[in-house]
Amino acid sequence: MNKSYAEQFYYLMKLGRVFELRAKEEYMKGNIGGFLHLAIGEEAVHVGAVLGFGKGDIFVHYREHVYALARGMEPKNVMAELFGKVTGVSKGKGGSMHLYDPKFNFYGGNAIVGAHLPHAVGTAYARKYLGDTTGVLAAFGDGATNSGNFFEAINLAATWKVPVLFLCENNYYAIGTRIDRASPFTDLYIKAKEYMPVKQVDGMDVFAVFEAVREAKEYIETEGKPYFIEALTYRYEPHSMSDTGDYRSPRELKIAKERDPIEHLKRVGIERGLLTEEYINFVDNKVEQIVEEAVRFALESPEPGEEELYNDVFCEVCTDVIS
Amino acid sequence: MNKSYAEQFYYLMKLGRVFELRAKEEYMKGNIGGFLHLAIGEEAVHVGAVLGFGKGDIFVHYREHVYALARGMEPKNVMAELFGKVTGVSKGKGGSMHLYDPKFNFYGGNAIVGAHLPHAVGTAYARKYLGDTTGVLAAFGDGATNSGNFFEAINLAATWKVPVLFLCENNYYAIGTRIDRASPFTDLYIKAKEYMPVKQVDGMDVFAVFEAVREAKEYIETEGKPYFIEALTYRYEPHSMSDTGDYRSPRELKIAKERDPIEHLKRVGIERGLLTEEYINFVDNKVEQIVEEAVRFALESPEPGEEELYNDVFCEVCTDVIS
Amino acid sequence: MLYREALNKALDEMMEKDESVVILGEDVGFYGGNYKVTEGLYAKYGGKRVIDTPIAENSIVGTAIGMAIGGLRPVAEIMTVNFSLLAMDQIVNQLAKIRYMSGGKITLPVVVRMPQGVAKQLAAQHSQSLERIFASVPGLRVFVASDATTAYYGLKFAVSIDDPVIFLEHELLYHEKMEIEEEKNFSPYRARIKKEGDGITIVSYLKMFHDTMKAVPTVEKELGVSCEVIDLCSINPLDVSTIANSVKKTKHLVVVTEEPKTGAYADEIIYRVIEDTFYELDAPPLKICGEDVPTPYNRKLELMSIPTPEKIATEIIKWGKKHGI
Amino acid sequence: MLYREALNKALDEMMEKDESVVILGEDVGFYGGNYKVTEGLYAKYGGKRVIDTPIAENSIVGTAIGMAIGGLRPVAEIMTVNFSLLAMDQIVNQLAKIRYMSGGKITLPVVVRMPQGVAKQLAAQHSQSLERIFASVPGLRVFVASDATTAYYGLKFAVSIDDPVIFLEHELLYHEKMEIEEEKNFSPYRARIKKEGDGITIVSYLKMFHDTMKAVPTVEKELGVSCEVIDLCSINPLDVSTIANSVKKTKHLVVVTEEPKTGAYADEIIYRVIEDTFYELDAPPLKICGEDVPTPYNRKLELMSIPTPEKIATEIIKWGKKHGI
Ligand SMILES: Cc1ncc(C[n+]2csc(CCOP(=O)(O)OP(=O)(O)O)c2C)c(N)n1
Ligand SMILES: Cc1ncc(C[n+]2csc(CCOP(=O)(O)OP(=O)(O)O)c2C)c(N)n1
Ligand SMILES: [Mg+2]
Ligand SMILES: [Mg+2]
Repeated sequence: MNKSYAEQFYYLMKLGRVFELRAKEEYMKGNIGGFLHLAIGEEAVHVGAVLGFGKGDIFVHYREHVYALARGMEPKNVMAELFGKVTGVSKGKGGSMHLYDPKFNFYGGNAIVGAHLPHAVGTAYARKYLGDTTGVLAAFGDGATNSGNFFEAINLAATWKVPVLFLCENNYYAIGTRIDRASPFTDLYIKAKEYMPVKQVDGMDVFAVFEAVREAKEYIETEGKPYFIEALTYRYEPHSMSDTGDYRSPRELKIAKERDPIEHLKRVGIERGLLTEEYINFVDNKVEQIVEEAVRFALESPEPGEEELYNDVFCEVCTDVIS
Repeated sequence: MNKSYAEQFYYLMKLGRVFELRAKEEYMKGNIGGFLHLAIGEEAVHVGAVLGFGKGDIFVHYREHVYALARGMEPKNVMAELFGKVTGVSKGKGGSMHLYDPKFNFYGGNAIVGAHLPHAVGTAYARKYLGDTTGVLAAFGDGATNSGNFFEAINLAATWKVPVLFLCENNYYAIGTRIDRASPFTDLYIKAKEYMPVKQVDGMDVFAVFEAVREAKEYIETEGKPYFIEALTYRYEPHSMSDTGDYRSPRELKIAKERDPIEHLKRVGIERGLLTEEYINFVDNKVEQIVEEAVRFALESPEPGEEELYNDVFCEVCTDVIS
Repeated sequence: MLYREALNKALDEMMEKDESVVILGEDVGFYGGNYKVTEGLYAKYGGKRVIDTPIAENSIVGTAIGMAIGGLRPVAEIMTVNFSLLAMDQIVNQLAKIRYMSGGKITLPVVVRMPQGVAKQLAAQHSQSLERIFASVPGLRVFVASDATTAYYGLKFAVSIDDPVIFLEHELLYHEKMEIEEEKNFSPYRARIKKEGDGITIVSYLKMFHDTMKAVPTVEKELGVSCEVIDLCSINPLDVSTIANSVKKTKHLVVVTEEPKTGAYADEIIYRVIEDTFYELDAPPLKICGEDVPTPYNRKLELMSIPTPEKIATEIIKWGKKHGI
Repeated sequence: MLYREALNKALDEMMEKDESVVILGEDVGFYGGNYKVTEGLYAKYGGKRVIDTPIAENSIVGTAIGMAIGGLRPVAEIMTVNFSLLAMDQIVNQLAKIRYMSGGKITLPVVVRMPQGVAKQLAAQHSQSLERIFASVPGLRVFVASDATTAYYGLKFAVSIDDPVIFLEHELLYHEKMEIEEEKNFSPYRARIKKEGDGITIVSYLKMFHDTMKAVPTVEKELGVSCEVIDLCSINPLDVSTIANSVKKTKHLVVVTEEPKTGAYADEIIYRVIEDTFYELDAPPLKICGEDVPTPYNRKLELMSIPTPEKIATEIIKWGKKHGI
C-alpha cells in the first residue's frame, strides 16, 4: 500500500463524512428535501471500492453520496443536486437518490432495492460485446440479497460470463430489519458462492476493502466473469432522515462506532507511516472549506426553470425522425 | 417397497400415459384447445411424488395432468376440463393449465413459470400457524429455477422455517432452452443447497422418487423446514402442442426413451415380484376403458352456460356485506 | 386522531375479532411499519401474526395468496405503491384470476394495502399513483381512503369480505389529524357527497379530495355557482349512479386525480358518467390530473407536476369561463 | 408474407445496418422465437447479438437497460405481454424514468416487443391486453402494429429512435398473410385513415382493427351511414387531430379495443377527442371493449369476453339506433 492511496482514502473518506454531516444539517434547515440516506460509518467500503475498482462503470443504490464523491464528481454539483438546483448533477430532478453521470461512468442511486443489479449485468455485457473488457461494479445492501433482482442478476452474470463485481454492503440492517430476520443465514456471501468466487471483508478497514476489490477487479477482467464481495460495515445514522433508528441499541451503536473507519485509517496510516498529522490536519481543513463552498454554491444556484418540467422525458431530437 | 405401492404406481403412471396420449389425439381433433403440455416420460416423477408425499397441499405448474390424476382427481372431470366443459374440475374456465381442487388439496397448474412457489410457502405458513404441521409440495421445472420467484421462495421458506418440499423436475429443457444455456451449472440442486437439505434423484425410477419424497416429507414435517429434490427426467413430447421440439436430436430422444419410466417399473416390478403380468394386463385394459369413458363423458358434457362468463370473478355473496 | 391511527384501529379490531387475520410486509412488525400504520400490533399479537418479510414484494403478495389458500385472511402491506410494480404478476395474474380460473373453487380473502401518491421530493421512483392499473384488472376490488372515516370503515370492510382488495392510502395523509365519524351501514361501494351544490359536480378521492375542497371556495366565488363534491371510497366498482345523479342536476362534471393525465382512471369515471348523462351535459367533462412526466425531485417542479388547490381552482375557472358556466 | 415475417424483416434490416442493435429474450435465438419472429437471426448474427435468456423477465428488461447504458440498442422480446407483469418495475420505474431522473444525461434506446391479446383458449393468465398500463406511463412511447406495414415500418422506427418504446403485437396476427405496402415518410405518430366515411368515426388497432373492418359493412347497411375507420400505430403519443378532424365530420365516435372495458385505454382516446369535439358530437361516444372478467378457457365464453366482428356490429348498430343515427 503506498502513501498516495492512503492519502486519497483519507481525503475522500473525510470529505464524504463532512459532506454528509453537513447535508444532514442542511436537511434539518429545510434546504434538502425528500429522503436522505447517509453512509456515515460506511466510508471505507465506498471509498475503498471506488479506488480499488478504478476504471469502469459503477452502479449503486440510493445511499451513494460518498461513492459519487469518491468517483470524482464535484462536491458542489452533488450538493446542488441534494438542494434540487439546476446545477446539480441531475439538474435537480433526481435528488439525493439519483446522482447519475455517464462522464464518470457513474450510474448511481437507484431507489428501488436491487433494481440496478440487472443494469450492471447488461452494461458489462455491452462493454464486452463492444470489445471493452473493463469490469462493472454493482454495490447494494444486505437487504437487496433477498430480492429476486439480486438472484436473477448473479445467475445471469455467471451464465453469460460477464465481468461484474457484486459488492454487498452488509450493514446488518434493511431499514429496521436485521439480516437474520430476512435470511436463513447471515454470511451473505453464501448466497453467491455457487455462482462465482466470493470473499468476506472487514468493511471498516479501507485497506482491506481496497485490496479485496482490486483483486476482484483483476479476476473479473482476466477471467471475464463475476465475483462477489461482502463487506461488513455499519451505518451510524438511521436509515434515512425519516427513520428514528430505535431498533438498534445504543450499545450496539457504540460498539460499531468504536471501529470507526476514519479513525482506523488515521491510526493505521500514521502507524505505517502512510499518513502524517500534517496531512490529516490539512485535509480536515480542506474538506470543511470544500463542503462549505459546495453548500454556498448549492444555495446560490438557481432552481431549474419551469420548462424543465417537460424536458428530458424523451429525447426530443429524435421524436419525429422518420426511419 | 410393498406390492400395493408398486401396483398403484403402475396404475397411475399408465393412466397418466394413456390419458395424455388420448388428450393429444383429442387436441388434434379439435376437441381440446389452447396449450396442452404433456408430461409423457415424466410419469415417475409425478406419480412417485404424489404417492410419496401423501397427505398435504400440492402446488404444481401447467404440466400437471398426471399430478392431478395421481392425486385422485377423476379422469373424467380432468378430461372435461381439457374439453372446456362445465363438468371439468374448474368448470371449463381454467383448462389444461388450471386444474384446481381444494377438496384434493390440489392447487395446480399455474401458467406463470415460478409464480406458484410463493403460494406454497404461504400455505405452509398458514397450516403451521393454524396448528397443522403437514407439509406442502411445490413442483416446478428446471426453467423456473432461474427466476426471482424461485429464489425468493427458497429464501423465505428457509427464513420462516416452513415445511415445503421443493421438487424440481429437471427435464433439461425450458421450451427450447437447454439447462446449461440458462444457468451456470446444470446440477440444479446446487441452487438450493445453502438454504436446505437437497437431493438429486433419478426421475425415471418411480421407486427412487417415491423414497426420496417420502424421506423429504418426513424431514420437513419433523423439522418444520424446507427440503429440495431435483428429479432428473425427460419429456418425450414437445413443450406444448404448438412447439415442434426440433431443438432436440432424434438420438437424444431415443436415448431418453430407452429409460422409459413405465417400462422400467414393469421390469423391476416383475423382477422383484411386486407386479405380475396379469396385473399389468388388467391395468392396461382398465385404463383404456377409463380414458375412453372420460373422453365420452367430456364429449357429452355441456359447455358452461353463458352466465358463467360473469360468475366467479368475485365471491358474490360478500359483495355488499357491510362490516 | 391521525389518519394512520384510524387504519391501525381497523386492523387491531379485525385482528382482535378473528385470529385468521394476519399482517405481513416489510418492517410491519418489530419496526411498527414504515408509516407506523401497524404500530403496536406486533407487541400485541406477536410475530406470527404480524409477519416481517424480506425485501421481496412479489413474494409478499405471493405468500399472502398462499396464506389465504391455507385458511388465513392476510393483510399485506407493500411499503409504498411504487414497489407493487415488483408484485404485479402476483397481483394481476394470480390474486385477481385464481378464483375465476378455478371455477370459483378458490377464494382469496387478501387485502393488499399501500400508500400511493406524490409526497415531498421523493423523486420519480417513489412518487406515483397507480390506481389506473389496479382498477382496470377484473377480479380486484379497489378501495381508496380519503379520510379517517373511510380509512377505518373501508379497511374493516376490505378485511371482512372474501374478495381480493387493493386498498390505497396516500402518503401525505398519514399524519393528518381527523376523526372517525360514526357511520351506520357504511359501504365503500357508495360514493359520498361531501358538499352539496348545483352548478358543478366534482369527483375525487385521496389527497385530491382535500385539495378539491380547498379549491372550491375560489371556484364558487369566481364562477358564481355552487359545487357538489363527491368523494369515492371504491373506484372499482364505481358508484356511477351517485355521480350521474349529481351531474343530471349540475350539468357539469369535473374529475380530479393525481395520476399523470394520459390514461388516468379519471377517463373511466368520465366515460361511465357521460354514458348516462351525455345529453344533459352543458360542457365537455374536465379532468384535472398530474402532468405526463416522471415526478421531479425539485419541489417547485414537483408541485407543477400534480394538481394543487390553486391549480384545481384555476383549471376549473378557466374551463368554466370557456364554457360559459 | 406473414405479419411475423414483416417484423423479422424489420429486425434483420436494423441489425444489418447497425451492429449495436442486439436482440434478447427467452428462446429468441437458437430456438428462433416462440412465434418465430426472430427466426434465422441467430444463424445470421450469432448468439452474441441474438441473446437467449433464462426465464427472468425482470432481468430481460433490466439487462436491456444496462446494455443501452453500455452503448447498445437492445430489442428485448418478452414472450407474451402476460409475462411483462414480472418486468413492471424495470419498465415503469427504470426504463421510463431514468432519463428524466438523470436530467437527460442517460438515454435508453430500448425497444420492448411483445404480443398481447386473447388468442385461442390460452386461459386467463395468457390472454391479456395491457396497453392501458404502458400507455399511461410518462417516458414510454407505445406503438401498436395492426398489419405488416406498420409492423415493418413501426418496428424499424422504434429501433431507430433513442427513446424507450413498448412495441405491441397481437398473438393472432403473426400467422396472417399480408403485404408490406410501400410507405414514404412513414411515422407511427400519424394515425391512418384506412377507410373513409362520413357518418361514424371508428378508432381501433391491432386485431380489433381487422374485426372492425369486418363489422363495418353490416353497420353501414343497417344504419345507412358510412364509417370512417382509423387505425392507430402509436397510442402514446396519440394522433388526436386526425381523429378529431374525422369526428368533426362524422359527429360520432366509436373506439374499439380488446382490453376489459373498465379502465380501458379507449377511455383516454375518447376523452382526448371529445375535449376538442364535444359540441360537435351528436351522440355520446361509444367504447367497445372486452368484458370485465379474466379470460375464460372455454371457447364460447372466451369469444363472449372480447369484441368480435359480430359484437362490434351489433353494439354499434344498437347505439346508432338508440341515438338516432
Ligand atoms: C423494492 C423496494 N422495496 C422496498 C423499498 C423500501 N426500502 C428502501 S431502502 C430499504 C432497505 C434496504 O436495505 P439494504 O439493502 O440493506 O440497504 P441499506 O439501506 O442498508 O444501505 C427498503 C426496504 C425499496 N426502496 N425498494
Ligand atoms: C414467467 C413466465 N415466462 C415465460 C413463460 C413461457 N413459458 C411457458 S413454459 C416455459 C418453460 C418452462 O420450463 P420449465 O420450468 O423447465 O418447465 P417444463 O416446461 O420443462 O416442465 C416458458 C418459458 C411463462 N409461462 N411464464
Ligand atoms: Mg443494509
Ligand atoms: Mg424443463
